[in-house]
Amino acid sequence: MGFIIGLVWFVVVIAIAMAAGLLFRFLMVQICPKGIAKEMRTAPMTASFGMLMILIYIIVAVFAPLIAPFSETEIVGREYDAWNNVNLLGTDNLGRDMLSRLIYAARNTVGIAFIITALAFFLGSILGLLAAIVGGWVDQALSRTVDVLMAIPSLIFAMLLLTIFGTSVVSMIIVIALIDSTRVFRLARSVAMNIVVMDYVEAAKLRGEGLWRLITREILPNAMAPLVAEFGLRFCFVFLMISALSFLGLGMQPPTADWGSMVKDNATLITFGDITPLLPAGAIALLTVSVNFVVDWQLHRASGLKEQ
Amino acid sequence: MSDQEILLTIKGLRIEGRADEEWLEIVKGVDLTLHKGEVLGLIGESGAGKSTIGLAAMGFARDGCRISGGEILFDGINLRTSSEAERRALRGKRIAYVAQSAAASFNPAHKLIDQYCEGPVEHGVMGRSEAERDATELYAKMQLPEPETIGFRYPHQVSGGQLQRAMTAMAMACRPDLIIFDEPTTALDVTTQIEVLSAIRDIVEQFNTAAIYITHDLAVVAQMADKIKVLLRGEEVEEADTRTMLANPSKDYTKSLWAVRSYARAEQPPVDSDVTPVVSVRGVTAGYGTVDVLKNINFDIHAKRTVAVVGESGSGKSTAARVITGLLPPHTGEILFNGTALPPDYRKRSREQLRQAQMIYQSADTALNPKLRLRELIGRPAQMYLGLNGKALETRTKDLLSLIELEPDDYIDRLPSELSGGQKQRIGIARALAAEPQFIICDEVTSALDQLVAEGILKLLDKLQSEFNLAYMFITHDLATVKAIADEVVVMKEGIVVEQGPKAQMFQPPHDPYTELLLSSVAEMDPDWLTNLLEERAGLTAS
Amino acid sequence: MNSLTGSRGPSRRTVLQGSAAIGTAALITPWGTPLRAEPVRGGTLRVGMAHGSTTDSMDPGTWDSGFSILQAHTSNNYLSEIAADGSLIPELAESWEASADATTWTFTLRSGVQYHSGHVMTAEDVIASINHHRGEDSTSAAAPIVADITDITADGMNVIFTLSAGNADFPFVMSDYHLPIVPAQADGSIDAAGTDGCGPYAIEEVESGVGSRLVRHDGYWKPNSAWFDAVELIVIHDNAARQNALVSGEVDYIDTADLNTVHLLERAPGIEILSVTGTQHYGLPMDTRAAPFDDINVRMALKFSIDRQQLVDTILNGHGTLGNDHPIGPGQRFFNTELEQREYDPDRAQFHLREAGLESLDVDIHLADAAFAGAMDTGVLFAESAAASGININVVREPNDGYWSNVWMQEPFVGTYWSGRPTADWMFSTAYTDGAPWNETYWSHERFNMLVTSARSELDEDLRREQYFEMQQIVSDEGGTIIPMFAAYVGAHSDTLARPEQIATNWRNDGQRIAERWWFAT
Amino acid sequence: MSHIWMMIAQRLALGLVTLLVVSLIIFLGTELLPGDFAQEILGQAATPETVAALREQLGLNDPMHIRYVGWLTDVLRGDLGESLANGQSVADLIGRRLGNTLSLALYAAAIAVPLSLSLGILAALFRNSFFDRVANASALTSISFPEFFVAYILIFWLAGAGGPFPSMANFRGDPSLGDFLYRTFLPALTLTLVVTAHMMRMTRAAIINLLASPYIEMARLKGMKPMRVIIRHALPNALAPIINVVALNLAYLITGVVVVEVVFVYPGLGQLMVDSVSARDMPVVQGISLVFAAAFVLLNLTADVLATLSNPRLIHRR
Repeated sequence: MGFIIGLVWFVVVIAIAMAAGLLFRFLMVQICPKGIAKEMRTAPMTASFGMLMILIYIIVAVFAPLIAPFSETEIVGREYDAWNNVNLLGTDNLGRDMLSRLIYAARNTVGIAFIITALAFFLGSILGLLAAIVGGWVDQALSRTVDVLMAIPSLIFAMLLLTIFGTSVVSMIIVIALIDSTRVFRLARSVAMNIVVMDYVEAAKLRGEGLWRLITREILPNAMAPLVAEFGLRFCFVFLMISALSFLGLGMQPPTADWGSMVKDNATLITFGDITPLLPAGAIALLTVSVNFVVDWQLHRASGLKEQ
Repeated sequence: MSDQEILLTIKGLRIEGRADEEWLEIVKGVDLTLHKGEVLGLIGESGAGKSTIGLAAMGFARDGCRISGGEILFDGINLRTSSEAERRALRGKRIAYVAQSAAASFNPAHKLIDQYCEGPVEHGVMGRSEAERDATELYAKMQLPEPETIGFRYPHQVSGGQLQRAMTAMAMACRPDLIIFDEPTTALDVTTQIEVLSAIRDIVEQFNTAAIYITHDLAVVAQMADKIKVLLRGEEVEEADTRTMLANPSKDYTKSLWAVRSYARAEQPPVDSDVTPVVSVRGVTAGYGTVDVLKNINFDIHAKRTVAVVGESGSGKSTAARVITGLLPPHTGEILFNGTALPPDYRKRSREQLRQAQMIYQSADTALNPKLRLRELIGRPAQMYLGLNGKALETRTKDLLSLIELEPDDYIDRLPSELSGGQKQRIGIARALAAEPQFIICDEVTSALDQLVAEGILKLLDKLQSEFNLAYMFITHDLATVKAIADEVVVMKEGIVVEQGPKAQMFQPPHDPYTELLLSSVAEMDPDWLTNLLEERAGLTAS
Repeated sequence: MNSLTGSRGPSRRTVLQGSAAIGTAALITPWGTPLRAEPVRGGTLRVGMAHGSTTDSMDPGTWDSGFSILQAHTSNNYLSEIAADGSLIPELAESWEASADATTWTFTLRSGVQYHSGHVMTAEDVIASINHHRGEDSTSAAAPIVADITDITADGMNVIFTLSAGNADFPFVMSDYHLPIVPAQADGSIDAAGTDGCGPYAIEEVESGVGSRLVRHDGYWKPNSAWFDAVELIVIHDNAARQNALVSGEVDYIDTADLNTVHLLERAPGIEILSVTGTQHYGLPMDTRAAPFDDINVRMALKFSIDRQQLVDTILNGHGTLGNDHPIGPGQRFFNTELEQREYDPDRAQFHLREAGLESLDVDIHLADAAFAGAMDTGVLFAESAAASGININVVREPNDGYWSNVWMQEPFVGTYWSGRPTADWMFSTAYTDGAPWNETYWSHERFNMLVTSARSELDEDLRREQYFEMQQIVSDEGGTIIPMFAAYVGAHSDTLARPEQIATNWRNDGQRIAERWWFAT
Repeated sequence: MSHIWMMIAQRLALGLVTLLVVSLIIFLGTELLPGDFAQEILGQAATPETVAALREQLGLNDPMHIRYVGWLTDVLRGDLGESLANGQSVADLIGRRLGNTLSLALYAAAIAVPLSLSLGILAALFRNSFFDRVANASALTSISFPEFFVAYILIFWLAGAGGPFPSMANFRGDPSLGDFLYRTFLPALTLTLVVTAHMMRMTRAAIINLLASPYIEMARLKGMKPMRVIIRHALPNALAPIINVVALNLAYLITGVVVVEVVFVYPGLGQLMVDSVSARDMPVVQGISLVFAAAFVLLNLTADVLATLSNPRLIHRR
């Protein structure tokens, strides 16, 4: 019986999601300038839904103080209050409003994850492209360094570095970005390897173009598709990394709300059948799925496969 | 032939292709009838829809295409209404396909024999061991070397011409009633092309297989087809039997196709021996690692002159270009530019030296950065070398677009993907011109283009040469192109110059034997040319 | 050889010992009547342990984790034992006697006590066991507590300790978990990697950080104890995993329940919570040498701006009592009952702030959950409540890893926990007197230091009480540590497990003697 | 084939250099950690005297480079040293745990690899169908939950009160295979959920990437069934990226599972590593780092060799 109810819920949720995606696409097609509207029309349902969700996350993150009923750190009730009229999603282990914390966490988590991923990509792809285009000992040195860094398990490496440099937001951003950038480097280099052999890169070299221009104008634009796809996944892995670090006692500085730590702080509740910790975990999952739906669509477009 | 039984009937065939979100008609009501054992040549330029029609004859539409109207009857079976499973049962068994590039169409992961046997075994025509025996037989018929063992090689271990023949053998595996040949020899060197053509012709005749032979090369289709259908933008222009068509084309478009090969630029007066050549290649030996790909090459290129470097793949002609541009520093020898030696490595060359020598590539698809707009593609060299900016740069960019006969305001903000093949190649030319060089290397610039388009490019290059006093080095494997544009010819084989001199002298006997082979292998618009040539060569070897 | 019942119980001749009650059981028994039944022998007790590291070793000088300590009490005996009622009773000693100035202590050993290996305990074993921690190059964590011993000699079954200064509480020291009695080797040392002991259970196998299995010692001398056939200690770091193991019946007892969810665990069928408040307390020490904490008014302002009740309710989920900024628990012998309980009072906090000449105050507090469970949350709540009096507390999260070496006693404002000491003297001289090794506030108070020394050798009970009361007053008003709460030891067990009426409060796991004192209900 | 042996030899040599550098980085990193073994092991109970005595006893007062070189020479002689904490041989300590770690990794891989490959192939076959999207979304959802959270949910459903599986994966001595599989089912399932998505998506992408190839069109024009086209024609050519991502995930299963070990009370290397780092037990930290790095290097090498072997162009040179 529970299974059937679950199935019905599943179908209902999927249907609502699809409807929302369709409606969003329709609206975007109406609102947007012609060029974008044309692209929007090609978006499959999943991608429309993903874009809608990302938009909602951005709005929530930007306008968090306006949307949240309480402040991020204010203690408004007793700990672990059930869902009620005042605290719609109950309170957390210190009696702070769960809904407000979730909303503020959107800002912190998405913001920091974005900065980390962006930094990792900046570092990783620039160096990866550099290695591919210059080749020779530069490539060897960079590649071997990355091999070495990748041979150290990332979580343990992160723990080591964070313990050395402290767990401030800045050092967390730098450490995770650094570790992530090795993965980006590998991808960027292998993608760029296929591009540097193209005639237009040769032409640019023969023209006497500098390295910076070769990287930014000739190679990077053509390596964007796989990098963007990787960005989608990496972006989400950052949440998990923060969450795992938080599990090991090295996460975000309190009382800052972030989803990873919120999952960790409330996780034990799940063993008593309380679904509260599902909320931050679900928030991460929904964003992951949404981002990757959009990325998949973009990849599909870039791949040139025409079938639908 | 028409007294024979009808094998394939296509009526009012319409096929649509998706571009962005719209469906555009790419085949607009084509009719076609093919009898058993008959060979139909489908001819047209790119975009004519010939491959699409060929595939539709198998009831197949590529991803992003759909058959939207008309009727396809194969031996009484309606391929439009039959199920996918029924069509699948026909493919490979009764209708086979030979693709343009055998190198790409053979699965690199499996041995030839495995790919050969797959069809007969999966279709239940014969068992594996029987199929293997059969393969050996067909390989022998296709004049493949070592027919017993060649099947146990992987595709990359076999040369292009051999692969194309193995693919034809594979198509024959189930003894189909119909084979679609989709430009089977386009990717091959001229000398190889002859072997493949003759093998295909023999086997089709032997098994009395009907065939649709798709090509853009008139001379080739003339050798193979019983009748020819000319297509233009998805519509039929005319159809007639081969001899009639060659002798008496009725439509203007067909005539214009026939006329392409007539272009030849005016004879240039010989250069005075005391004039310093723009580029001078002196005793260059070069290669990768310890292997020499070029061996002691010498030639000069003068202003307002075109030197054509001719050879088949692997002859070293592209390597020569890489040496001149400085991408591949030579082991020995040097490159003189207006009498002074250039640094062997391009990274050591000054910006001025780089500016003076420009290059146009064979494939505009890979030579133009697909993410940059024409404004930047063409404008960048002008900005870099001549320091133009802002308004001046825009004016110059537009001038260049006008020079290559593209409407500046319409095109300046386009991406390469928004251009046709010929237009892309023109952008390549404009980019070279933007640097205001003295010397341009043209690497197979017309080989990927349709003949009419190619002619346009050649004419444009010719015009620009006289306008800007350019020296051209023209790398090509196509002797027709040589005839059209060269002043001097350098014939290369395996890294050695076998013959060089003024064009007139090159096309007059006596030739070097290799030059002779090259020249004689160029297909002619005579239906009997292949037969005669083969007989002639057979006679030569016999005597 | 376990027929030594005659010597059980306190010896009336010993000084001070008889009245050494340090606490009464503060049992939370929601189910009403305590469990009681005739103990029966049998079964394997499986214990889920929250703390245990792969770096744990068998060397008593390194014992530190909950695992090591429980295993120590399960496989070893000590000279003295703190009974369930908090009194000090002899264990391997039959009795002890002090000289008048309390500088020389003579312990008379129980005879015929057998080790798991079959050897019989001798005075040399005692000397070797204690000497293991002494000496210039001692690496033992117990080195400071035996530092006062200047000499140990044996006289038949008597062992005579000579101290550098009088200590009325010395027998308490001999119950310290670092000081088990183990066999001496020929050269007078002990085997630091050995597992032999004379406790109720013998170690069968042990893997650091994973767990161990102990089987009943047949020759155990203590009658009516050690009811289980075997004991398994299993290290389960993760709170949820530990509770799951208990709920799903994979362990019978867990030594630490997650305070966040203990109210949910309590509702689980067949699970009982064991919560005892004793000497364990959490503190927020300030470096009294460093500005602004060198100003007593700043310290007072901070003490008034913490909401103790909220912390007990939230951080401890109700399992604890309010602290009064001194380390002596309400159950302890010399607890100052006259001292007023300090409450959350933003106005008084502001008053003290102004006294210090400040309008507002910005301070960093460096915390990690390694300091105590809920330390981070404590910091957050503190910051919230202090904001009302214009005090901005910035909570800095430090890595758990290395907290005790890099943050504690390094940063000026941190978190700490003390499992407490059985005597007030021990506690004060460990962490509050000038020059004490762990004086975490670097606090120096002349009168207080004088009082500690004089009370230590004071034999008059009333005088002693008076002095300890004053010491508590001084620490509370002038000391550098905010002690907002005494935390209960909260464990949980399956209702198949039966326990005695009285549970020891001096430590968790029934004074770490669960394996000796509990049994399976039938 | 000789060039493959050359490649293996070359890569092994490079791998040794990698191990050396990793050990140096870990050594320096652990040195940079505030506090040393003596302080950490004594913890709150440390006094300056005992810390000094312990340092003296364990030779921690020697300069950094002398300790590193000493350690290195021992390792080159095949001796990983002894744990500072309890004097046990590092080789023994690691050996026991490594067995556990490898068994669990193998177990998880045995479920995850076939599962993700099949799902990836099916998703490629039915691309853009409802099945594809649901498989994709579920896989993404499963990787976007933190590992420990997945573990808790599985425990809640499948263990705990009335659940068929134990919530702890610890065992004593040598369990029978069946018992092992039963007790470690939940951790293996957790890990499966964590790694499946990545491998599945890569399989799907690698296959779809090839579907525009002329030889795929050729296979379809030979009348081959869609399943055969994917399995026989696309898959063999998509193996290299798939093998790579499988290797990456296997490496993760060996080196990255500390969180799962903690939740399921499974005595693996990860927990030992974390404990040893926090105690600054250098020989153990170094030993495990070497094992982890070696696992990574070897798996990558294996992947590259397999990828080479899967490509006839690389084994059968012209």
